[in-house]
Amino acid sequence: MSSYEKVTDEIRSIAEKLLKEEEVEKIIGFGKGLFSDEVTPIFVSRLKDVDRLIFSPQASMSLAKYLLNYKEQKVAIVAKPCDSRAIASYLSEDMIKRENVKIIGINGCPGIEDNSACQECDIRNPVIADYTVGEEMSEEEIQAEIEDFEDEIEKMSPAERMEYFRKEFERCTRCYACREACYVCYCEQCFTESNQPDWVGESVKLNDNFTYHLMRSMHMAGRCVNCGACEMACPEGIDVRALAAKMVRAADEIFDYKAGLDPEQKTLLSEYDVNDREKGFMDE
Amino acid sequence: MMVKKVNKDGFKELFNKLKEEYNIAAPILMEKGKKELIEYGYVDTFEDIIWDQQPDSSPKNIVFPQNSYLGNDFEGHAAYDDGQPTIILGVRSCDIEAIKVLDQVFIEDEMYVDENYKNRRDKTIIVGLSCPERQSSCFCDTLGLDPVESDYAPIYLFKDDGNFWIKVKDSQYEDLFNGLEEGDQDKLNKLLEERRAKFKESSFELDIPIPLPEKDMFEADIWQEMTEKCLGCGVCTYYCPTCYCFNFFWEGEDGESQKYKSWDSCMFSSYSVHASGHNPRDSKDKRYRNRIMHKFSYHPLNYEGLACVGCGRCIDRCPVNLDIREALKMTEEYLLEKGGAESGKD
Amino acid sequence: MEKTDMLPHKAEIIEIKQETETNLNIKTFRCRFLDEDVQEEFDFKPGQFMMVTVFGVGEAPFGFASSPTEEDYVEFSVKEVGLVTEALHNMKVGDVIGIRGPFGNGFPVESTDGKNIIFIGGGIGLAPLRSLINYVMDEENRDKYEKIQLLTAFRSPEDTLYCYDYDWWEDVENTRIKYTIDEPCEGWSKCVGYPHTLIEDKLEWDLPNTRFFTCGPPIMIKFVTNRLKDLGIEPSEIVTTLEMRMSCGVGKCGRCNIGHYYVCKDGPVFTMEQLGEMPDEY
Amino acid sequence: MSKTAEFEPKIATFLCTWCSYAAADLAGSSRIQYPPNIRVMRVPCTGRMDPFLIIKAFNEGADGILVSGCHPGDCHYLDGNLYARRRFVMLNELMQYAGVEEERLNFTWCSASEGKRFAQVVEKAVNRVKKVGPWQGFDGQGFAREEGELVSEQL
Repeated sequence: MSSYEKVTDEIRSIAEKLLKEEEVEKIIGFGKGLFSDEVTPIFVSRLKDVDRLIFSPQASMSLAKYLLNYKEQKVAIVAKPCDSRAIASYLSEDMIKRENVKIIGINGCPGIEDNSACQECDIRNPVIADYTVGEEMSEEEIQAEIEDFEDEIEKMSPAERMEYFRKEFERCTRCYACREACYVCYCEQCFTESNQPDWVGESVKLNDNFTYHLMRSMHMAGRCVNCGACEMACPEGIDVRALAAKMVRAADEIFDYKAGLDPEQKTLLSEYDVNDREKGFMDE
Repeated sequence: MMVKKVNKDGFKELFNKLKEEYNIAAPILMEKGKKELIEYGYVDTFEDIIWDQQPDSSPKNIVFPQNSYLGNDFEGHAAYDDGQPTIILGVRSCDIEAIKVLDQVFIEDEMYVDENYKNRRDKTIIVGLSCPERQSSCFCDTLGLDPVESDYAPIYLFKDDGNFWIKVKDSQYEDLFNGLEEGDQDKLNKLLEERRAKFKESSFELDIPIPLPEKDMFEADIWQEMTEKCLGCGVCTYYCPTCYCFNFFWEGEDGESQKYKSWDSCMFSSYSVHASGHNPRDSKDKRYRNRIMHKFSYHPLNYEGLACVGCGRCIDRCPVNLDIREALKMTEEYLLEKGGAESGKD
Repeated sequence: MEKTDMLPHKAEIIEIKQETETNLNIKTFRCRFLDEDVQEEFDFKPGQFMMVTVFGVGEAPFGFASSPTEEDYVEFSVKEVGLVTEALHNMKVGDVIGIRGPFGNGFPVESTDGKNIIFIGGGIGLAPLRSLINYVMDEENRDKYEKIQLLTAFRSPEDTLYCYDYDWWEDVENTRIKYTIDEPCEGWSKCVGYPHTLIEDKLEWDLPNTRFFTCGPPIMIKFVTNRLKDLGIEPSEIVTTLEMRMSCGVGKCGRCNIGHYYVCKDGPVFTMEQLGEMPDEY
Repeated sequence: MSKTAEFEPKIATFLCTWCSYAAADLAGSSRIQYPPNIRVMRVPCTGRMDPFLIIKAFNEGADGILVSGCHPGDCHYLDGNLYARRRFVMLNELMQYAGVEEERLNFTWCSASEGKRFAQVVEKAVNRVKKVGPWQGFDGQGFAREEGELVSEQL
C-alpha cells in the first residue's frame, strides 16, 4: 500500500509539470482550506498553489463529478482507484471528452479514514490513468486486505434488516448531500423533483425517506463504484452506502459485472445476455 | 434584574423541579450511526446535558421544526400543539441571535405574523449560556456578536467550574427561581469581563459594508470561483440556524387532506423553477450568491441586522467544508479592488 | 381580513369557461366563497393575486382576472402546465377549492387617474390586465381616465382569450381595441405581427400623460418595454407584472426574490424604473 | 373466521400486453378459476417496467406484486424482456436486502397460449403473499384497512 506522503509529493511534482507545460488549465485535487485544516477538494490553476495539493486519509469526496463542469476545458484530476472507475464510466457514457482530461491515478490506494467502503474495496489500482503515483498493489495484497470482510447486514433476517434501515433513514433530513456527492447522480431533473408522477413525498417522514433511498439505490445497479462518498457526505452519519453496496455485490455475484472497468464497457442494465440467470424469479 | 447562584446539585434540583411543568431541551450526545454529535434534544436526566462544547446543530428544529402540521381542509382552523411549554437550556449567543432573526421574520413583521411559528415560539423560554471558549470554525465576534452574553434571552447562565450563575432579566420568570441563594451581581460582571478578555483574539478579521451593495455584488465574477467545490446540496441551509425558507406540501386525498410546512433550501433547483421550466437561479453559484446576499444584504435591507451569526455550522457540516469565511474574504477583496466599497443602500 | 395561518378559505366553482383548447388549454374559473361574510368582505385591487389550493394536490398563485367592481365572485384563468393546473382543469362546476389572499401590491390605480392608458397584453398575460381593463372600463370609473387603448397579442386565432368581452370593450367610448396574432392566417382580418412591432402604427402611443400596462411571456415584456423606452416613454410610466415561483405569498418563504425585493410582497407589479434598479435576476 | 383466514392480499400485477395479458384473457375466456386478488395493469412490454412503479405500488398499499411478460426470446419488441430480466433481478436483490420478504416479489414469464399456467402462477403468487401477511409499509405504519379490504381504491 502506498504512503500518503509519497503519493502527495508525486502528485505535486506531476501537477507542477502539467501546469508549467500548460498541458492543463486546472488541477482538481485535495487540499486544505484557508481557515480550516480539513482536507477537501481544491482547484489549482496557479503554479504557486501546487503545494496546497495533499492526499490524506480525509480525501473522501469523489472528484470525478467536478469534471462535468469542465467539459470544454483541459483539466487534470487526482483519481483514487474508485474515482478512476467513475471517470471510465463517464467516458463510456460520453459525458466527458478523453482528450480534455489528464488522470493522475493513485496506485495501491491506502484508503480513506472511517470510510466503510474501503474495507471491501477490491480494486486498488486505477483502471485508467495518464500518470500514476504510489506503488502498484498486487492481487494477493488486495485479497489479503479484504478476505476477512463480511457484510453484517446480510446475516440479519429480513425483519431485522427492515428495522435496521428504518432506524437509519428516520434521521434523514433529505438534504440530498448523498445524491450531490455521488458521481452517478448527474440528472438534470431528479425523480425527487418530479410531481407528475409524484414518486416521493416531500415530507421527511420515514416512508418518504425510505422510498427516496430505495429508488436512488436502484440507480446504483451496475453503476456504483463503491467509493463511499455518499456515506462520507451525509451530515447525519446514515449508512447510505449499504443498499448501493448490495447492488455492487449482486452485480458481481450474479452477472460477474464490475462498474467502470474500462471506457468501452457498457453499463449492466443497458445490455443483456440471452442466458442471464433469473435469480429470485418465481420458478427459478 | 435578579442574579442567583447555585452549585451543581442546586441546579440539578432546579432542573428536576422545572421538568414537571416544562419540556426541557438541551445539548445532549446523540448517536448518529458511526458519528456522535451534540444536538438539542428533549432531556430527562440532568447529567446528560453537555455544557462545555458548542452543539453541532442549533435549536432551530425545536422552534421551527422541519415538518410542522398547519391544519386540514375540513376544520379550516390552524392546528396548534397544546403540549407543555418548553425551556431550551444552554443556548449560546450565536443561537440566541439566530432565533432573534427568526422572530424578526415571523413575528415582528407588522404586515404578516406567522401564527404557526408564533404559537410555538410563545411557549418556548430561551435560557442562554455564556460561551466558554471558541470552537474551530466559529466567528460570531467578527460579526459583532458578544459570545459572553446576549441580551435577547430572558434568562442567562454563566457556568464556571462549580457554580451556575443565573441572571434573570425578564421579571415574569423570577418566581421560577425564588428560594435560591442570591448571587453578587458585581462578582458576576467581573467574571463576565474576565471571560470576555480571555476570549482569545479571533484569527478572522472582516471589513465589508453591511448591507453589501446589491448590484455590485450581483454582477461580481467571484461567485463561480467561490463555489467551485460546492456540491449544490442543502446541508448548509438545513443546518444553518438562521435559514428559515420553507415550502408547503399536502397529504391525504380531498376531504381529509392535510397541509404541512417544511424546510426548503435555496440551494435546491426546484426552489425557484417556474412551471415553464425557466429558473432565475439555475446553477449553484447563482444560488450561493443568493444565500450570501440574503444574509449580508437582503435581510439587513428588509429587516435590520445580519442574518448570519457566525456559528460555523455550515462549515463543519458541509461535505466539502465550503467555508463562508473564505467567501466573505473574497467579497471583501472584490469590493476593495472595485474601489471604495460605498456602504448603505445602493 | 388577514388570515395568518396560511390556510385557505373554501370557495365553490360556479362557472367554468373554456377559453382555448387547440394549442394551449386555458380555462377561466369563476368562484364564490362558501362563507357569505367572507364573500362580503373580500376586496382586492386589480393586479393583485391569490393562492388557489386544490385540496390534497397543491397550491399555486393566480392573478385576479375579474375586476373588483364585479362584487359577488372572483375569476382567474388557468393554463394547464403542471400538477395543480391539471387538477384544476379536471374540476367541474360545484367543486370546492381553497383561496388565500389577496396578495401583492396591485396596479397603481389611484395614480393613473386622469391619464391616457395603453394596455399591451400577450397570451395568458392578458388575465391580470383584464382585471384592470374591466375596472377602468366600468361605467363608475370610466370618466376618471382619458383615452384607453388595448393591443392584445395571441399566437393564433384559436388562442384568443376573453372573446366575450371584446364587444363590450369596443362599445365603451373613447377606446381603441386592436388584436394581433403572430403569423398571418386566413379568415383573420385584424392585425398581424408581434406586439412590439405594431406599437407605432396601430396605437396613438405619443399622447402626452400616457401610462402603459403590459404583461405577457417574459420575451414579449422584454421587447415591448425596450421598444417603448426607445420611443422615449418614461420608464416610470411603463408598468408590468412579473411571474415567479411562489409558496407563501407574503414574503416569508424566500423563493420569489429579485435582489432584496420579494415579488409577492413588494410586487408583482413593478414599473420599468424600479426594475432598472433591481439586479436582473428574473 | 380468524384474522389470517380473512386476509385477502391485494397484488399489483403488471402484464405485458402481447403475452401475459393475452394469457389472462385466455384463462378468463376458458373459464379457468383463479384467485381474484390480482389488480392487473397492462404494460406494452416488461421492458417498459420502471422499478419505481413497483416501489410506488408498495407505497400505495399493495401486499405483493406480480410481473409477467413474454418468455425470453419471443418478446414482441425482440429484447424488451431481456433488458427487464436483469432489472428485475437487481430490483429483487435490492428489495429483499432492504427487508421486503421475497414472497411479495413475483416475477415470471407467461406466453399468450398459457392460460392454465397463468392461473397457476396467480394461485402460487397469492399463496406466497398470504404466507407473509399484510404489507405494513416501509415505515411499518400499515395502511387503513376495513376488515382486510384495502380502503384506498387507487389500486
